[in-house]
Amino acid sequence: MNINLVQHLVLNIEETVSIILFGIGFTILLLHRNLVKKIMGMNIMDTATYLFLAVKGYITGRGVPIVVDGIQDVEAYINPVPSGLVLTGIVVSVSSTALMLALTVRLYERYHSLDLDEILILAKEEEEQI
Amino acid sequence: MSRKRDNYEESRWRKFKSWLDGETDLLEHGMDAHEAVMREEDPIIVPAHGEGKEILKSKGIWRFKQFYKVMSVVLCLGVILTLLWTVAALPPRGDANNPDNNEVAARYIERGLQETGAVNIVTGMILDYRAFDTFGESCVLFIGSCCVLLLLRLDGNSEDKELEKMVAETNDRHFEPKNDIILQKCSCVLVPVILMFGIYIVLNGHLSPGGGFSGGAVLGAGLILYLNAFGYKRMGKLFTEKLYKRTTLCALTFYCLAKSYSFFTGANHLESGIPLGTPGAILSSGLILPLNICVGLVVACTMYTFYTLFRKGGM
Amino acid sequence: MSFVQNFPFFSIILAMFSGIISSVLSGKKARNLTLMMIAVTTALSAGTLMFCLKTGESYTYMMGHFPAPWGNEIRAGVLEGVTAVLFGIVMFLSVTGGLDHTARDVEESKQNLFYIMVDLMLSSLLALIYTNDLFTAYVFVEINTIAGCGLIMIRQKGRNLSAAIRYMVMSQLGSGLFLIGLTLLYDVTGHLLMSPAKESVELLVATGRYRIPLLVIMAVISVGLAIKSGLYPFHYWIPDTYGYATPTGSAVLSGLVSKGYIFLLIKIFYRVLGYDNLVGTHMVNVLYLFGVCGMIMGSVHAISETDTRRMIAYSSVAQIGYIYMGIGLGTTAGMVASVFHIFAHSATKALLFISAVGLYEVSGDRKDFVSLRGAAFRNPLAGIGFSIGALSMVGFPMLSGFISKLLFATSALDSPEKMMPTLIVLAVSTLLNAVYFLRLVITLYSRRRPEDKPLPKQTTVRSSWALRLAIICFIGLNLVLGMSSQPIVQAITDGLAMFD
Amino acid sequence: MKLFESILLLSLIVCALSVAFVRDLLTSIIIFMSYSLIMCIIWMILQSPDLAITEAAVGAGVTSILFFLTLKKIRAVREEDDSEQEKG
Repeated sequence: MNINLVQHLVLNIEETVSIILFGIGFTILLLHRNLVKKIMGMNIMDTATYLFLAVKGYITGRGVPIVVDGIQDVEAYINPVPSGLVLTGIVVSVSSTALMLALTVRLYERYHSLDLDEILILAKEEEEQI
Repeated sequence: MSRKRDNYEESRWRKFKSWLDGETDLLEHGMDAHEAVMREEDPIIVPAHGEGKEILKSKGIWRFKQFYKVMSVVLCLGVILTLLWTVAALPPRGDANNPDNNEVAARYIERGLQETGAVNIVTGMILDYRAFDTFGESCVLFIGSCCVLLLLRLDGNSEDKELEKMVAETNDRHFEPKNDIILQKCSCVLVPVILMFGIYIVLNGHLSPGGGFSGGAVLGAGLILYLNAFGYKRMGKLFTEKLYKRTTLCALTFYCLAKSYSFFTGANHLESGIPLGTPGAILSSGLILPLNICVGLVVACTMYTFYTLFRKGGM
Repeated sequence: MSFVQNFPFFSIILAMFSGIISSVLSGKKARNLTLMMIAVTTALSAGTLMFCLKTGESYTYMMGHFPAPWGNEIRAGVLEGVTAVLFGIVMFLSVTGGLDHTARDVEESKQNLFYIMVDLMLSSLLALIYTNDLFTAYVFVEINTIAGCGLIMIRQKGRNLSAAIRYMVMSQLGSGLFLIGLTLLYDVTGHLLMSPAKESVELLVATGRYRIPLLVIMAVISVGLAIKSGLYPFHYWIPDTYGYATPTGSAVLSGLVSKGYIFLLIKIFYRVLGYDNLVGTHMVNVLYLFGVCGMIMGSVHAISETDTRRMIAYSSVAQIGYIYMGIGLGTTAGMVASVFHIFAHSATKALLFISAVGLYEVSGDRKDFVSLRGAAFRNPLAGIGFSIGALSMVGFPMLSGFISKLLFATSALDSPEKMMPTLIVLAVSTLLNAVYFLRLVITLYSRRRPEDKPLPKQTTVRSSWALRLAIICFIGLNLVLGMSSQPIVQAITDGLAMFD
Repeated sequence: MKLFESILLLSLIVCALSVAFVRDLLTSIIIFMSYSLIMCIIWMILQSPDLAITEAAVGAGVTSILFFLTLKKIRAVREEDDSEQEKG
């Protein structure tokens, strides 16, 4: 059972790697105190999911999903659905990255810190003084 | 005895009264250490650089943080291991008999060319079969740029703001290479090539890899390079905020109307009446080409705007 | 095909389109456009609801020229109709109630951006309600998140910005988990549309294949959406987020945004994963446990708050606990109670946030208890509104909260092993609710003491007509939900039956 | 090909880990950029050029530019701070 599991993980190396990357990104997003790093973690997490999707669409020995010479046989092309989903996903993650970076810039201008915990404390104190 | 009891009652009652009046906390020690310790700390007068760090080091918070960290690490490891365990049970990679290679993908491949007119199956899929998702995606980009605008645009209404704007501009120039001749000559060669490449990617979205989004990003990169080489003055003649707003508005409105038309006719089983053309020609595949151009324009403008907003809070 | 069937699609597109147009309008015009759009959208949803009630069945609507497993689709039924109408009303009243605060708190040149956020928020909520496709749901969840973030940070105070970044971080964690859940689901079923995906899931359950992935998919999707809606262990961002936004922002965020995610979760449970499968795998018990913890802990946190806005926000944590507890009961009756509580809570919480604004106005814009003492005498209507909201949260008869508590209690009777804990927790939570809400109400209705600090500004400001109208309408909505709950509960039951 | 792909995948993990542990922000941004580029090559190997071109233009291009700009802003504020401290 155990050997089976490891064997499967090695054979599906891309999936394994993408899950590990997802975990790394998730951990950075949750735990790293630096905001810029957090945002990078978010990007790593998202791209890991996209890698996972892309691997799922791949079929050994088949080609790019662009019709060549009028061949419209299923046997000739990989699954186009995951590619489409990933394209949509990439745009979504760019938008949230830009938004979070803009927030980071504003927060740094205000509190001169990139540490989220520190920022939260400083913001609280600022509020109490008013 | 009774006296003691009185005191006891009194203190409880007082506590309750003061809590009712909203002056203190009924549960004086707070429920979570995080909040409670913060309340105990002396207020720090100026929130200046680095001072928050000392608070973080105080003991209670430190202990809470350690606990929190350990728990989070356990959680993350749990997530990774569970997902790995799941992956081991998933269908193998690259097998043609996997559940996801079903009739859906088969139809996109087999009949996509006839139904959408796009040679690039992926483009045909995202802009025709699953166009609602893609429309949502452009809206994400739109609202993202609105949020960045909201955060970073400096509005020159009051004097204060004018000053801020000037400071932002001087700060910005501080790092900007001014009239660097090497940069200018290089970008003279590079910018046209980059822009041509971007336009090529946008226009050939239905024929070759790429499409509105990637082409738009390349176009945006070209504009950013031009801006860096020649500065805001020259760029200002070419590209203003008004132009940005109008372009985005027109492109998104066209996108919205065109897709509404196609959704409406589709759902009501009407003929859309848009010719698909010969597959493979540049003017083919119905709405996909104009939609790609719209998306390309929006993306190029948005990327350039992101850049200028981050640099100096305006266009 | 009847023309009415186009209405859900029209309402989504209309909301988006007015958002796009608002980007070039001035603040005032954008405001009028938004109010008009929300009214029209609500009317369209009402039309859809009437149509579904008349025909007695749901229908799917093709988005494009391609039928089910190939093209996008939306779906409308009784439950979707009711939810859309109610969300529309709450949105309209929240925007109306916060009009002058929006005008005051938001910079002149950024007013139209605020209304863009409101427009796109409504459109994404409608899309989450009507969607029949998982990936569409993901895209609109993201729009919802970003629009919510925009609503928080429209007031550019330090606290808002820090709350916004915290909110974004938590939301992105939730989105990441949700997306990986969708990916895994796509991998084992090969479908993204809900109906074919459900067929595949049923087949997999029947044959016993991919048992582990299915279990993990259920867990990951539930946790992802639970993080985004602020279920108890993941609630840390809620008080800041709800507490410091503009009044409209707070009302919309606490009343609608988290409810949109929960509605999506319920839809996924019923229409994709199969609620019976969830009950079979005991996944619901975990949700039940978290919900119960949230009910108690949210209230305990609320008791120790001295800032009214944060108190109301913590009370949201408790109420979201109620909803998840109902989902976790594992019976249809529990689900009906949860959906009814979604409605009751969005109406009541928005009423609390909006009428609290009336009270702050007459207390020099202070939010602590001491300054608010006697505020109900200074602004009677807001005082009444707040008291009614508080009583409804506590579960006073004739108000909406009472009905939902009644429904929770009766549904608990059906499941033997969860009956006792549910009833005990309901009683304890009601007691705690009463403690902190009545404390505030008593404060509002007690005379100012001589030793109190004088209020800084003039304290007899008359609230604007918009605020008063909104409070009156919200009170009316609460009474309607509380007194004529029978047709609504019936509609929810029918709607849930149509989900299968 | 399998070997090449494995090396790329391994370097992805290395990049992701070093993003977390490298102290200097500029370095970590550059590492992140290379992460995106490696990802783009892997997508090319997986026969999805659409994704590769988008990731190259967006992940390695625009996102990294935005990160650089953020860093620049932060540096500007930091220098302002330092100069003020010197004056004070």
